[in-house]
Amino acid sequence: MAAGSRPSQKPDRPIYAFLDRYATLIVLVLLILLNIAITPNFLSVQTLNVNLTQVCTIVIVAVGMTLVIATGGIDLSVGSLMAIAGALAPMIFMGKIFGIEHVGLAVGLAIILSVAVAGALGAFNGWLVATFHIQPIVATLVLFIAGRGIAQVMTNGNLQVFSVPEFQFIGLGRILGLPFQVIIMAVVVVWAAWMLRRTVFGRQILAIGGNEKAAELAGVPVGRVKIAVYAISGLLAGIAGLIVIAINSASDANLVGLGMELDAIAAVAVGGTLLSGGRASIWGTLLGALTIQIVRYTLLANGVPDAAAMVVKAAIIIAAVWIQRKARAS
Amino acid sequence: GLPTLEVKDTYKVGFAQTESNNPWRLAQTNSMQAEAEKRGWQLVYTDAAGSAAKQVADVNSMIAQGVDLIFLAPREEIPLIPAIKAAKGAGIPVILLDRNVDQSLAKAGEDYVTFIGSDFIEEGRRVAEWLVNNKPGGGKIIELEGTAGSSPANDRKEGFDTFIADHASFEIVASQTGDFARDKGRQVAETLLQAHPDADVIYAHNDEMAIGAISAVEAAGKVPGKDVLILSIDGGREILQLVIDGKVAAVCECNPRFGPKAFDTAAAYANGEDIPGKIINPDNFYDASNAADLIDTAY
Amino acid sequence: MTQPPLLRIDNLHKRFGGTVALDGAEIEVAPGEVHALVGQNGAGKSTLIKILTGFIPGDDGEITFEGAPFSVGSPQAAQAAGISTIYQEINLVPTLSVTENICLGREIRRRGLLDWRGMRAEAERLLAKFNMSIDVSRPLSDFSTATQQMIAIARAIGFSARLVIMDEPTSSLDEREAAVLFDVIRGLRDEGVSVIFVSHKLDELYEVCDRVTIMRDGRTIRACAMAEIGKLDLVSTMLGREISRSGGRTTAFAGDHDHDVGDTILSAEGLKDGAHVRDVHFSVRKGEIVGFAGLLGAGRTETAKLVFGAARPEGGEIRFDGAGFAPQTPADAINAGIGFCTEDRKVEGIVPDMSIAENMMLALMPKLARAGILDEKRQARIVEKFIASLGIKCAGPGQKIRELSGGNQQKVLLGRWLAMSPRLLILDEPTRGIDVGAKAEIQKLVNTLADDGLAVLMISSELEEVSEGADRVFVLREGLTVAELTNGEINEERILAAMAHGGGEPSVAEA
Amino acid sequence: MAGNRGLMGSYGVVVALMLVILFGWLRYDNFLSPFNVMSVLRYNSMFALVALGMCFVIMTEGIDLSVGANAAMSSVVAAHASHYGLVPGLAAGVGAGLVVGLLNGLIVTRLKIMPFIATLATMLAAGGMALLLSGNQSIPVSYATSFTWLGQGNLFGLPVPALIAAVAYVIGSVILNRTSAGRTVLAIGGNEEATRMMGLPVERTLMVTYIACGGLAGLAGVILAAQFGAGQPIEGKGWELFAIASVVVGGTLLTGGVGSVGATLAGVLLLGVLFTILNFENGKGWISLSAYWQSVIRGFFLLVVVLFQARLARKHAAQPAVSAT
Ligand SMILES: Nc1ncnc2c1ncn2[C@@H]1O[C@H](COP(=O)(O)OP(=O)(O)OP(=O)(O)O)[C@@H](O)[C@H]1O
Ligand SMILES: Nc1ncnc2c1ncn2[C@@H]1O[C@H](COP(=O)(O)OP(=O)(O)OP(=O)(O)O)[C@@H](O)[C@H]1O
Ligand SMILES: [Mg+2]
Ligand SMILES: [Mg+2]
Repeated sequence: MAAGSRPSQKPDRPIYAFLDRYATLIVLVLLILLNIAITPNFLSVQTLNVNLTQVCTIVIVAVGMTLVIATGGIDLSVGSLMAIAGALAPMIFMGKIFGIEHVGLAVGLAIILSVAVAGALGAFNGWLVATFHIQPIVATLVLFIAGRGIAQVMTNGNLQVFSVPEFQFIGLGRILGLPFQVIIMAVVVVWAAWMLRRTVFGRQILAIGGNEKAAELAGVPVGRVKIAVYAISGLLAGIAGLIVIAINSASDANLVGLGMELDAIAAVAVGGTLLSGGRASIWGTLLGALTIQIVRYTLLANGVPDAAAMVVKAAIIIAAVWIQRKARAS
Repeated sequence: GLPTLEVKDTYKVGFAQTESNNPWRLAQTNSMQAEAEKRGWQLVYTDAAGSAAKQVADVNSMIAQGVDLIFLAPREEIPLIPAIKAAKGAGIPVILLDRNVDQSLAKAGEDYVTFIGSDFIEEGRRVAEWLVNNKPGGGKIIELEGTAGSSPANDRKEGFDTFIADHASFEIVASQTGDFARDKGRQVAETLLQAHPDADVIYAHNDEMAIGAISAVEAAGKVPGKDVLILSIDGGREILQLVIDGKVAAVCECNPRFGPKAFDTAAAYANGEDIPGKIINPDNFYDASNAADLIDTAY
Repeated sequence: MTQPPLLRIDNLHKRFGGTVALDGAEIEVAPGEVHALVGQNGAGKSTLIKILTGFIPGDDGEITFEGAPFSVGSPQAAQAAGISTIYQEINLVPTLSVTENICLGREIRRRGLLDWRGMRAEAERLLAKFNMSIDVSRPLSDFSTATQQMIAIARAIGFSARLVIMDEPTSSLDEREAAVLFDVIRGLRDEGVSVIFVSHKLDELYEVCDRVTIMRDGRTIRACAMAEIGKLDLVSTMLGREISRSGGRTTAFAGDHDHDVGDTILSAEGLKDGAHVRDVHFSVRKGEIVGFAGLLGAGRTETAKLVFGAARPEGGEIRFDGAGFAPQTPADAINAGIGFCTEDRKVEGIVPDMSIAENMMLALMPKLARAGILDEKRQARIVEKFIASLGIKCAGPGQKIRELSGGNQQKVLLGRWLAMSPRLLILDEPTRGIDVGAKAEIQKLVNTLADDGLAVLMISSELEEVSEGADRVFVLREGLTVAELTNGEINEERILAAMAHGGGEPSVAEA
Repeated sequence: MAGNRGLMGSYGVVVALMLVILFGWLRYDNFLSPFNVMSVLRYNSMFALVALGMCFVIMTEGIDLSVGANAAMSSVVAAHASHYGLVPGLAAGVGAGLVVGLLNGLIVTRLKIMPFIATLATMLAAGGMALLLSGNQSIPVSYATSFTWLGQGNLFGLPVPALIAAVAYVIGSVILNRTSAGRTVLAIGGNEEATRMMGLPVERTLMVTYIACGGLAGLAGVILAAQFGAGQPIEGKGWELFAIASVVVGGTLLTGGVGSVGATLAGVLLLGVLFTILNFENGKGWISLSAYWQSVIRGFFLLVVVLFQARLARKHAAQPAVSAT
C-alpha cells in the first residue's frame, strides 16, 4: 500500500493548496535568488545556456521515466540504452557496419536505427513486465547490467572519436539562437504533457498505475500500454544518448549515460510524481530536473567539494520531496 | 624471501586489471594481451570493475587456478595487500603495474617482485613546472580532478598543487572532480568557466577531461590555447593532435604500454637476474615544440 | 438506561477538505448490547468508526469508554484498550496464511518463539465457531471474498475485547453464513461483550440488534431500541423523507416480469475453467434480467469472468449475438458490447487516485476519442448526467473517487458501464454495500434498462433481489448449473432448495 | 513453514546453485579446493550480510539503495576506530551503519517518503560522508590490534566473516519465521494499510527493519575494512544492486509480503559462484573472455533466473485452491 494513501493529519489550509501546485517552482525560484546573491557572474545568458544544455538529456530521459513510473513501474536500463544508441550511431555513420557514401543519408540512417534499437530494447523491457509479470526493477535490471556490456562488446570498449557536423548538429547546432537539443527537450516535454492529459493513451497509463486490475477489467489493453510506455522510455533514452555523444564528438560505451537512471528518477521524484504510480506531472519533472541542475551548478560554482556536495544534494532531494508530499497530504 | 619462478618455455600468468572503463586502461590491457600472445604465454585476465575488494577475490581465483606469476595493477595502495600476501603464501611471485602498494605493509623484493610504473605525483609536478616556466605572467587555474578518492587523482593533484603553492603569481581558483570522463569534465568546466570568467588555465588530470574542457572553452566563446591554456596528463594520440592544433598547451605522458617491459621483467626474474624494487617508466612530456615529431610514438 | 454506558461519543466532527463527514455525531452503547448503526451511504458511519479506533484523527468531539475519556492514536492502541474492529473493506493481509491473519497481534509463544502448532489450533478453533474447516496454513488470498470476511470476523472476536465493531460484515456473506455470524454475535452478547453492527440490510438489524443509532449527513438523528421503531419509520428517518411501499415487495423491481423479451443474445454450454467452474450452462435474452443464484463460491463470479474475457475457459462454448464468442481480454468483450460491474470494487473497480469523471469514463473513453484524443466536453456532459441520475453524493465530478463513501463509489462504477450503453450488462452483487434508498434506485434503473431492451445478467447473494428482479434464474452449485427457473417458478423456497441440494450430484462434505 | 507457501523459486535457486557448483567442479581443476572455497566464502560474506538486510527491507515492500555507500562509510569509521582494538572498531563500524539505517527509517516512517527516493538520497549522503571522513583516501586499519581477525582470521578452520554471516542468517531466519516481528515484516509487505488496521506496530517494525539493514551494512563495512586492511570510501558501488539481485534470485518478491532468508543466502552464493566461474573460465583457454562479455552473461543469467521464477510462480497460481464452507 502506498504511503500516499495514508489518511492525512492536517486540516485544510490554503497555504498547502498553494504549495501543492507550486512547491517545486518555489524551491527553484528560491535557488535562483540564492544564486543571484552568492554566485559570481550568475546573471548572464551564458549561464542560462550552460544550465539548459546540461539539463537537456536528463529531462528527455526523465520524461520517459515519468511515464513508466506513472504505470507503477520503473526503468533502470535507461543509461545502458543511451550507451547502446551512442555506440551504434557512430558505427553506422562512420561506415563500420555498411558503407554509405552520402553523409546525410548515413547520418539519417544512424539516428533512426540507433534510436529504434533503443526503443526496441525498451519494448523488450515492457514485454518482460507485461507478459511475464516480472517486477519492473528486476526486469529492467537485466538490461541495466547486460545493456552496457552489449555496448562495450560492440565497440570492444574503445572510444569512437568522430567529427561529423551533420550528426553533431543535434548536440551542438542552433536554430534561431536556441540550442537544437533544447528544442528537442521542449518538444518532448510539451508532447508528453499534452499526451498524458488529453489522450486516451495518457488516461490509460494513469489508470494502470492507479489500479491495474480495475483498468484491465475496464477494457484497458494493459499489456500493450505497458510495452508502449517502456518503448517510449527506450526511444527517449536513445535520443539522449545521441545528444551526449554529439556534444562530445566521441562515444564512450563505458560512460555514456552512466548513473542516468538515478538522476532521472530523482528528477521525477523532486518533480512531485509519486513512485507508486497512478499520478504524474511532466511539468513537475521538468522543474525537478531544473532544480537538481541548479543545485549542482550552485555547489560547483561556489567551490563546494564533491563529498560535501553529495550530502547537500541528498538533503535537498529529501526536502523537496517532503514539501511535495506535505502539500499533497492536505 | 620471494617465491621463485622456474625457467620454462611458456608460462601461465595472471593479469588482474583494475577496470576497463577508459581508453588508458584499454591500451594497457591490449598491450599486455598482445605481448602474451607474442610470447605464446597464457594470460589469465580479470577485471575488478573498479573494486579493490573484487580485485583481491580475482587474485585469489588466479591463485586457485595455479598461475605461475601475477601481474597486478592494484586499485589501491592498502586494500590489495592481502592479495599480495596470499600470492606470496601460495608461492606465486607478483609484479605490480602502474600503481604501487603501501610500502609500510609490503616491500619490493620481499612481498612482491617489483613495481613498474609512473610516478603520478611527479606527473602533476612536471605539468606545474611547465606552466610556471611558460606563463611568466602568472594565471588563474581551474583544476579538473579525477575520480574522488582514486590514487591518480590524489597524486596528480598533490604534485601539481604543491608546486603551484610556491608560486604566488598562480592561483587555483577552482578544483572539482570531473570523474576522469569527457562529458562530466566538459560540464564541470562549463560551470567553472561561468563562475570564474577570469580563469586562463585549465589543468585536467587526464586527456578525456581535457578534451571535454576544450568544448567548454569554445562554448563559452573563448579560444583554447589563446584565452585559456589547457594542460593534461596521459598523452594519447588524440590529445597530441590537439597539441599540434594548438588547442592544448602541454601534456605529460603516462604510458600505458606496459606489456613488453612487464613480460621482460618476468622473464628476467625467472632467469634469476637482479630486479630493482621500482622500475619507473620514462614518461615523455609534450608541448608544441615536440608533439608533431613524437605523435607516432604515442599510444 | 440503568447501567452506565460502555461507550459514549459526543459531538464528533470531521472534515475532509471541503467535505463534512461528521457534524456532531453521537452514539451511546451499553455493555452487552448489540447496537445497530445505520444511515445512507456517506452518512459518516465508517468515519465515526475510524476515528473511534484511532485510524484517523477526529477534528473535535468527546469519546468516553468504560467511564473514562478515551483517545487513541492507532488501531493498535484501540485493540489494546479492548476495541476490536472489522473495517468495511476487508483488511487482512492476502499474502499471509490464515493462521497469521487470525493470530498476529496476540501470538502464542513458546520459549519466546512463535508456536505455530498452537496458533494453527487456535485459528482452527475460532473458525470452527463459524462451521469452517479450511487449511489454515494457506495464504489468505487463496480463499474467496466470503471466506476472507469470515476470517476477518474470526480474528476480531479472537481478541478478548469489550467492544467489537463490525462495519458491514455481511455485505459479502450469504444468508447461511450470515446466520452463523448472528449466532456468534449473540454468543458475544451473552458473554457481556458489546457489538456495534453496521449494515444496510434491514432484516438483519431486526434479527440481532438491541438498539439502533440512525445517522444522516454526519449527524445523529435518532437513537432508540430496535423494537421501538418500525422498518418504514427507520428507513424514512434514515433518508429524511417519507416513503411508501407497494404491495409487500422488499425490492424496487417492477411488479411484473413483463419486459419485451427478444432473441437470445448470450448463451453458454458446458463451460468450465478447470477449477471453480465445472459445467455451467445458461442463456440471456434481450430485454431480460437473468439471475444467477448460488452460495458463495458456487462459481458465479468465475463464470462471469469467462464471459467477459477476464479468464480463459478450458472447455465449453459461449455464443454471443448468434456467433461463437471467445474474448481474449475484457477489451474484446467491451467492444462486443458487454459491461461487467465487479463485486470487489476496491480491488477490481475503482482507480482510487482518479476523479469520479475519469473513473466513470474509463471504459467509454476510447470510443469518445478522435484519433486517440479525448473529447472532454462530451465526457463532461455524460458524467454530469449520470451523477445526477444515479444521485451520486460528491463535491463534483473532479473529486477523487477514493474520497467517496463505499456506496457512492459503487454508483460511479455502475455509471461506468451504463455510460457505455452496453448490449449485455453483467452485474456482480450490484447492490452490495448500498443503502436502501440507493438500492431501490439502482434496482429501478436496472428494470428500466431491461424494459429498453438491455440484457442483464445479475449475480446476487440477496435472495429477494434475484427472486423479485429476475425473469429467469439459474442456480449454480459447486461449479454446476443445477437448476433453471422460469417466470412462474421463481420463488425463494425453490431457489434455496436448488442452492442447497438441487440438481445433479449429491453434495460433498456439508459442514 | 506457514506463510512461506507463496514463495516460489526458493527450491529453484538451491538446485541452480548445486548445478553451477557441479559444473565448476567438473570443468575446472581446483574449483572445490579448500583455498578457493574459503576465499569465495570470505569475499561473499560481505554481500551475504548486505543481502540479508535487503531481504528484510524488501519483504516490507521497501528497498534500500544506501547499503553500498553505507558499508563504505562504515568501513572508514571502523578503520579509524580499529586503533582502539577489535571491539571498538566493530562497534564504531556497526554503529555508523545503524545511524544510516536510523536515518532511512526516520525518513521513510516520519517524512513518509518512498523508500526508493529516501535511500537514494542517503546513498548520496553516506557516499559523501565516506569521502569527508576519509579525506578521499583509504584509511589503513591497525594491524597492532586484533581488528583484522574479523576479516582475515579463521575459526574452526573457517573464515571468520563467513561465520559471522552464518550466525546472522540463523538469527535472521529465526526472527522471520519464529517471531511476531518477523511476521509483521511480511504483513507490512503484503498490505501495509491492512497491517495497520490489524493493530500491528507498522511504524516501529519499519524503523527496526531499516535500522537492522543499516546495521548489517555497517557490519559488512567492518568486514570490508578488516579483510582488506583499510577503510575504503569508494567501495560498495553497485552492492545494492547485487543485493537486490540476490534477494530476487532467491525468490523473494519485490512487491513484498513473501520472502525467505535461506533462499537469499543461496541467491548470494549463486551469484558469487557465477563470478568465480567466469574468472576460472578466463583461465581456461588462451583467449580471455572479455570483461564486457561478463556483464552480458550476468544480465542474461539474471534474465533466465527470473523468467524461470515467473514460470514457477504462474504454475503455482494456476493450482486450484479449495475452500469448504
Ligand atoms: N479520506 C476521505 N477524504 C475525503 N472525503 C472522505 C474521506 N473519507 C470519507 N469521506 C467522506 O466522508 C463522508 C462519510 O463517509 P463514510 O465512509 O463515513 O460513509 P458511510 O456512512 O460509511 O457510508 P457507506 O454506507 O457507503 O459505507 C462521505 O461523504 C465521504 O465522501
Ligand atoms: N483468488 C482466488 N484464489 C483461489 N481461489 C479463489 C480465488 N477467488 C475465488 N476462489 C475460489 O473460487 C471459487 C468460486 O469463486 P466465485 O467467486 O466464482 O464464486 P461466487 O459464486 O461468485 O461467489 P462470491 O459471491 O463469493 O463471488 C470459490 O470456491 C473460491 O474459494
Ligand atoms: Mg462505510
Ligand atoms: Mg461472486
